[in-house]
Amino acid sequence: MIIAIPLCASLLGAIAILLTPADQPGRVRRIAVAAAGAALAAAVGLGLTYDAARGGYQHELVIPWIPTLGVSCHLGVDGISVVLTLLHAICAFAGVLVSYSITERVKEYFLFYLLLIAGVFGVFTSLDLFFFYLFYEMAVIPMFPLIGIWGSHDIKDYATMKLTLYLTAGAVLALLGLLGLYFAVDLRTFDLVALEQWLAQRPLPGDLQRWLFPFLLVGFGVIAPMWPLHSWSPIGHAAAPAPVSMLHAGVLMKLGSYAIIRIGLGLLPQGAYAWMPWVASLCMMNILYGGFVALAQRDSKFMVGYSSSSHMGYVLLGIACLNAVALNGAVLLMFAHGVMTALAFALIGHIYDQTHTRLLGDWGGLAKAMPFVATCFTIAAMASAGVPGFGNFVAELLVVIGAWDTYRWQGVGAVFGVVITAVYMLRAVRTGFFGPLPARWASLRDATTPFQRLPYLVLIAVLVIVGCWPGPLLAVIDSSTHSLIDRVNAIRTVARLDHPPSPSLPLPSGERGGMRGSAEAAG
Amino acid sequence: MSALPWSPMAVELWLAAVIAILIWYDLTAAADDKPKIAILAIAGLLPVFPLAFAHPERSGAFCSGMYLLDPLARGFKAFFALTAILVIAMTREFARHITRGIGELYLLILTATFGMMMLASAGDFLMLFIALEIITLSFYVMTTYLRTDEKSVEAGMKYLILGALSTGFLLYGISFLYGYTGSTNFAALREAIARSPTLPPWPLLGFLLIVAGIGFKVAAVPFHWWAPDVYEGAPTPVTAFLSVGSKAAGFVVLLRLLHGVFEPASGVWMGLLVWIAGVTILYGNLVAMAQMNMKRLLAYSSIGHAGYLLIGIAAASGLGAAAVTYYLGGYLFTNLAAFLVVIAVFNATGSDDLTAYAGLSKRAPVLAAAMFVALLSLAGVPPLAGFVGKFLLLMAAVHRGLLWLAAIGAAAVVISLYYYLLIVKRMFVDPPADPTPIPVSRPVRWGLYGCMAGILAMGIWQQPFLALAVASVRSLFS
Amino acid sequence: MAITLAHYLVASGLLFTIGIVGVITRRNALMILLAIELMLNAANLSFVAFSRALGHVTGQLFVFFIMIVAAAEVTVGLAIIIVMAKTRGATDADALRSLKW
Amino acid sequence: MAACAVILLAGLHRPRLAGAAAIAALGAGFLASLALLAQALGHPGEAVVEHAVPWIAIDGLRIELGVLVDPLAVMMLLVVTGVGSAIFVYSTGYMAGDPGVPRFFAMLSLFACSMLGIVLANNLVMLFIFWELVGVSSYLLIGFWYEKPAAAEAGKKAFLVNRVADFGFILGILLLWTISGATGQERTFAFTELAPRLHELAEGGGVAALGVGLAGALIFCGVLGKSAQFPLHVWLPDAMEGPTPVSALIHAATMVAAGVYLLARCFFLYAEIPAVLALIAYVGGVTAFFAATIAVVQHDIKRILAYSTLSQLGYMVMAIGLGGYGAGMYHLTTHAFFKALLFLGAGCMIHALHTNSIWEMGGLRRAMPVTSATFLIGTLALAGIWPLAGFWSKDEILAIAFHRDLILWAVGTLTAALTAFYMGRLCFVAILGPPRGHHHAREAPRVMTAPLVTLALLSVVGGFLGIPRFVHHHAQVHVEFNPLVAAISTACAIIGLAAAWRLYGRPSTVPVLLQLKWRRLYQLLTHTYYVDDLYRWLIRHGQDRLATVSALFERYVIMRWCVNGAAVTTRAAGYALRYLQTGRVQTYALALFAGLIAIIALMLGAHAS
Repeated sequence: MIIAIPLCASLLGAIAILLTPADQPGRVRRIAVAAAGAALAAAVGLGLTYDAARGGYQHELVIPWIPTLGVSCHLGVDGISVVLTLLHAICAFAGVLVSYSITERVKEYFLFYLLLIAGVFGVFTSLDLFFFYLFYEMAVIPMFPLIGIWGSHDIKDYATMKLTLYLTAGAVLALLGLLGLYFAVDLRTFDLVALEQWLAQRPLPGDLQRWLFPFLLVGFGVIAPMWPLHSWSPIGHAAAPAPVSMLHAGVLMKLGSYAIIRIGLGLLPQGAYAWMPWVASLCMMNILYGGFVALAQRDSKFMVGYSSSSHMGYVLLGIACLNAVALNGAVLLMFAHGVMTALAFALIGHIYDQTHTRLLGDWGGLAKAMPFVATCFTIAAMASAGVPGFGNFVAELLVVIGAWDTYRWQGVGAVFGVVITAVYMLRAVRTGFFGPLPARWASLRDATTPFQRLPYLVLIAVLVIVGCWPGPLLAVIDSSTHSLIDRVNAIRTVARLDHPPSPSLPLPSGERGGMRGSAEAAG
Repeated sequence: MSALPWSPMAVELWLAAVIAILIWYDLTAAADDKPKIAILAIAGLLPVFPLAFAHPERSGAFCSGMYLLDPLARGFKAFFALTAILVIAMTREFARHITRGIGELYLLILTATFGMMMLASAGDFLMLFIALEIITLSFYVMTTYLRTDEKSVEAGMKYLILGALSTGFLLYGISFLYGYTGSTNFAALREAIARSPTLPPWPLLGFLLIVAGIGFKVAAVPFHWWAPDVYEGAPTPVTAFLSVGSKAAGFVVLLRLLHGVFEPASGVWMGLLVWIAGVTILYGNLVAMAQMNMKRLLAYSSIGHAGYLLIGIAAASGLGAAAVTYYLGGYLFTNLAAFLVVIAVFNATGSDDLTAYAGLSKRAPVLAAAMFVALLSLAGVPPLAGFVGKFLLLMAAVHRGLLWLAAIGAAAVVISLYYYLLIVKRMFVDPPADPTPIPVSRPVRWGLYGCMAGILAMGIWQQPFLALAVASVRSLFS
Repeated sequence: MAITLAHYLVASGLLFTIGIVGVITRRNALMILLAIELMLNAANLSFVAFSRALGHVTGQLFVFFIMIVAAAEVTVGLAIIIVMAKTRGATDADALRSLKW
Repeated sequence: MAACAVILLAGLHRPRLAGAAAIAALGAGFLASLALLAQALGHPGEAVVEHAVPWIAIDGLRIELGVLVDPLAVMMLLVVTGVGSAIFVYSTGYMAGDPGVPRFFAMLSLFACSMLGIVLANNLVMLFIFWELVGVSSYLLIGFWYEKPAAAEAGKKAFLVNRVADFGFILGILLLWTISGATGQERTFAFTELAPRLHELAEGGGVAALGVGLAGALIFCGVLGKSAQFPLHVWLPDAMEGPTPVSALIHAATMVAAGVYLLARCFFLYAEIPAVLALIAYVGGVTAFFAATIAVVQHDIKRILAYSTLSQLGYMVMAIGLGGYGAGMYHLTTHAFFKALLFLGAGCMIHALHTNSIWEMGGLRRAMPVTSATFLIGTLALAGIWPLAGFWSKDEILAIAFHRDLILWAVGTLTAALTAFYMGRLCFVAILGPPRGHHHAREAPRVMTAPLVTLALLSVVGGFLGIPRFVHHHAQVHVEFNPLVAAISTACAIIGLAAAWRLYGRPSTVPVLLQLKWRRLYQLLTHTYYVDDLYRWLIRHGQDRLATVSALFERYVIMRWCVNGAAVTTRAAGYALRYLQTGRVQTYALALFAGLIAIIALMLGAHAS
């Protein structure tokens, strides 16, 4: 039952806020903190009680929902999603705390914020494709008002519309793929576990897999964000208020890569195998191109935004390698990057609230005025630049080591990407925080109270713990990635015989015949 | 006919009685009492629900096949009754703009509803024609009801000319089919078509003319021309009724004809319907983007929704039919909620322009919230009714391998989200031109709560509604 | 030369076409209504012809209903034209152009 | 045992304890090291401790956190903790009154911790981790006075240059890891496992040997950065913007030595690949000479020392490149003593005079007797004057060079002369010269001079420690003391000192004349051979231009054309289609009819065909 708590706590929180009068912002905030806190506690509990030795899906909870279509409310986590649930819980909790800086239309804000949180929890804990998709969309839509109302004035209209439409476009594309998958399997169920078991015994024909996979890849790749579909993301980050950017970059982007792992690799291994060379090349663009664009940014949030898309390139590379080490690295990086980027956006938000400018050049010397924030930002920059001692390093190391075996040149590119990251991150720290303090910023306030510092400290602590002692977390991740990769490889040994691993476009053949199921779904 | 006091036509008989009584009441009551007709009409509609679902074992064809009482008919009778209740409630809010004859407006709503219920049970072209004309004639009058308003009159005139034209098409098509089979009865027709499922030219011509006639009703491209102008010009409750009731009536006929009568010939018409559906979806949603008047925008969007519903028809499967039914159910709550807000805003601002919605969330949070939910449901966002409907429709399309149609439907979700979200932005982000709060009367408030509850229920707890939808369409395929 | 079903159908087709052309070309709303009546009568003609050829009366029954409905339609139509004449002072269909785009 | 020191120190930088705690910790580390030394002396030639715990253990990859203490590590431990302790003590005096003292000591401790980590690491990944942490802490320490733009820039530069170097390093590690699997065993990062396998592979020759060579070269990239070898030396002189104890600790005693240590640590690898060794030797030689020439024209006392450090590091690298594994480490140790001494001395002067320029100093012999005396000892040691530490270690290197490669020997000897010259210049101007400037110099407090004296003592006796025999590798080149070489180098040193005395010992116009005469050369040297400018040009025209182009591509091609273009096209389609709805009812009727006709024609056509 603990599995339902994160989802239910945030939904109930949203309902409670809906019923609270708008003139009691304090109560609204307390409800939100309580909901996020409960979710965090439950997520930690999930993580602690997850039995890594056993692996597989645990804490399962099945409620039949739409038997007519084969939909059930199937909740559960495996080693991958339990880690991501934990990530989300941490970011959400920190985000709610950071949201105390929101003073306008508090009730609406926290309502949408909790809905967003609930949606993401739903995605990470659902083991049913219908609910997976439902929560996925549900997580996208609250972004519109959250950015549209509370975002930065200069760009929010454009940014929020672009973000919402772009993500929805990806989602519906993925939906087509999911539906195709549903009808391709003679099981008529959306239950992921059932599908996995079924497909392990009777894999879909290779052509069909190669034909379905791009729908999922591109659809979910939009949010991942895979180059060149990333352009919604940096501006979305930039326009969003800090707590929303935190969730957006910290967690929302991970939905895409999670979906590719969970559905793409899990259900269509042969499709994944055929398409992954393309992904490995595209994510080079993410890493290097994204890095260079980040280098050219003058706006702190754009910079971190492009940096995020660059780092998600590592995640995609880790997935593309289709080996356990890299995939472990990818999942760990999802976790570590989520925490790190949430930290960065929270800090930028703290500064923006006071300076009302995001331009690094306008800041300058802020370390003097806000030493705590500057320290935290330096830590975030260091973590982002892959300095050991932080989770990002471990994760990126794993990705690179994994890539080294499969896509050596991409691995080299990825290592080079770390250098670029260091360049723009340190430039940002140098420009924004070091040097003499301009007189106009003399009155800026640091985060002084323990309550203000709490979210930052939580995030940093997580980064450091994972960086220094990744063993337990990796064990949890590995318990699931391993069997996943084994499944992919079982296919791959077969595939290697008839299809040489060249990045040639798989030809869609029999597109209709394959889709057309024999059984009627209803009627 | 049975010896029992219950008749298969109990619903229609009851409604006819109610109409008769209310005509008498309208003639005799004092002017101040006439608005009470609304309450009486609603009260008169309530018994329809138990009556429609009574004696489920006594379903079948009656009056030598003219009148069908099957789950589809029963379900849609309840649907139309619910629609009518909400439209009457809306009309009460709108009544202040109607100078004369408010009582008769309610009566016209009832007669149109009566026609719809007959239509849901039609088992013969004759019955279908008569029921359709009852509906259409009522709507001609209702559309023109704001007699001094140029727009209303223009809308009525346009609707009349184009409607009569389409009636001509319909009749001419029926005559060909009659000539081909020698019968106007659906069951007989189906047998005849099953004998030669490729449809020879004459009946094919007749079939196409009929599709044009019904396509007009549901506002499918290229028969949609009337819809934007009439929706914009008609009194808002009538627009709402047109967009929900009239459209649903058209789809009942399409279900009956295409999924029932012409089902054996589905190989002939599936391609046509796919094209019509695709073009309708794109046209409606694209042009809706360019609109500045809320009613006109909703008109184009309702063309788009007709296109979506046509996906389910084009899929020619049980899943498709169930999806159409489910979608219509969600559309009822969603669209009526939207029009209720339009009326409330019109009452406060005297305008249907999108600019009137600026800052609505500050002026009337309930209205803004309801509109928000309604628009998102129209766009197909979970966990709302519209999402499940679209999900089922796309499922039906993919199921039949109609990938391009599914892709168009998916793309149009994005387009529609764009213009719906622009309205959301106006309501929630833009500052209001006039910050005074808009008072929301209790009926409106509760009506909106009810609609939102319906939208959410159909979006979250899908199984009972889906089971109902599946059960209603099952008789079509047996 | 015997008048066959085909002749009736051709005649009805012509009638229908004339009706449509009338609807499209005539300015006056009254004339448009009349043109529509022509179309309905084309349908009537074809019903009656088929009824006769098939040898039963369903078609003729249909025609009765069509005539009734046509009458009702014209009634409503005329009423609307009157209102239109009152509000706009014209009965031209072309004048109806305030609702567009 | 020694791991305790690491953990203790790691714990330290969090609670921000003040200097005392840091010193106590490092002192404890020093004592522990001494204990290890005793143990190591008992078991010559063996690893004293090797202990590891798994850090990442997933299928296909095992990375451990482990400790490997062999004589090499013990020696390095002693240097780091010993010199480190002295510098820590000194810092309490030097940094007194600065508001950031806790931060300073926290970072200093972090640095020491990382350094010890490098020394103790038993595998390449762990070494890389601490290697990076050293980079981070040096970034933080160099940029300690973050309000000073130059300091902030210098910190950034140091980190980034090291980053570029580490790009090669990590690739080398990965390559080596891959190669280690070629023997059929599970791949490994651990030194003790790598060594025999590589030997086996190198014997086999072929592709594997090539790979080993490439890996060695790539790992050497890391050394280039950390030990500031040409062409990645540019960060070190700039790093002088940091507080002087930092310069002493990082840029003299430890951090830069890490590179040399790495070379020594991986000597088993290089022993198999002579070609790379030669490359290393020449890079070292070039750096030694090149840096020494630049040092001749510098004015900033710390920069002179920095270039001198570069030059001496060049010696060490050259030594190892020539196979003189022990000699390199020997020089590393002695250099740590006297260079730390020199930096700390320079720090005292700067502290007292508040200037860095040697032309504003002078006459310090009387004002600061202890500092001056120890500084002079350091100078002589650096110049390689018998019997001070520098003489023995430098001589050993030159002897090896003489034995192996005469060109490098010549370069080395010439550099020795230059070294003596620029150090002489420094001393004659700054200490022995007449007082200049307005500052009233005073001797530093005892807490600062005590370390000076200690280090001076070590600089004097350091030469008699038998380091090359203590650290030992079977493949190393060992050469007996060569009187000829020693005589030549000493002579060169004395010539250098004499030349400095001639030019700067008393007021003279000769330096200025020389500057004018060889203006080109002078400018080349003052601009440090334009290497910095070259990099700046590369960054501006390579990296930044690429970034700008990418950003423009992003903005125009992706955003404007693709994304916004699609959106605008769609919306335009909506606006265009809108005008189909003309408002004329008869147009509608016509369109409706036309549509119907079209459908009928299509359907009947399809039917007919």
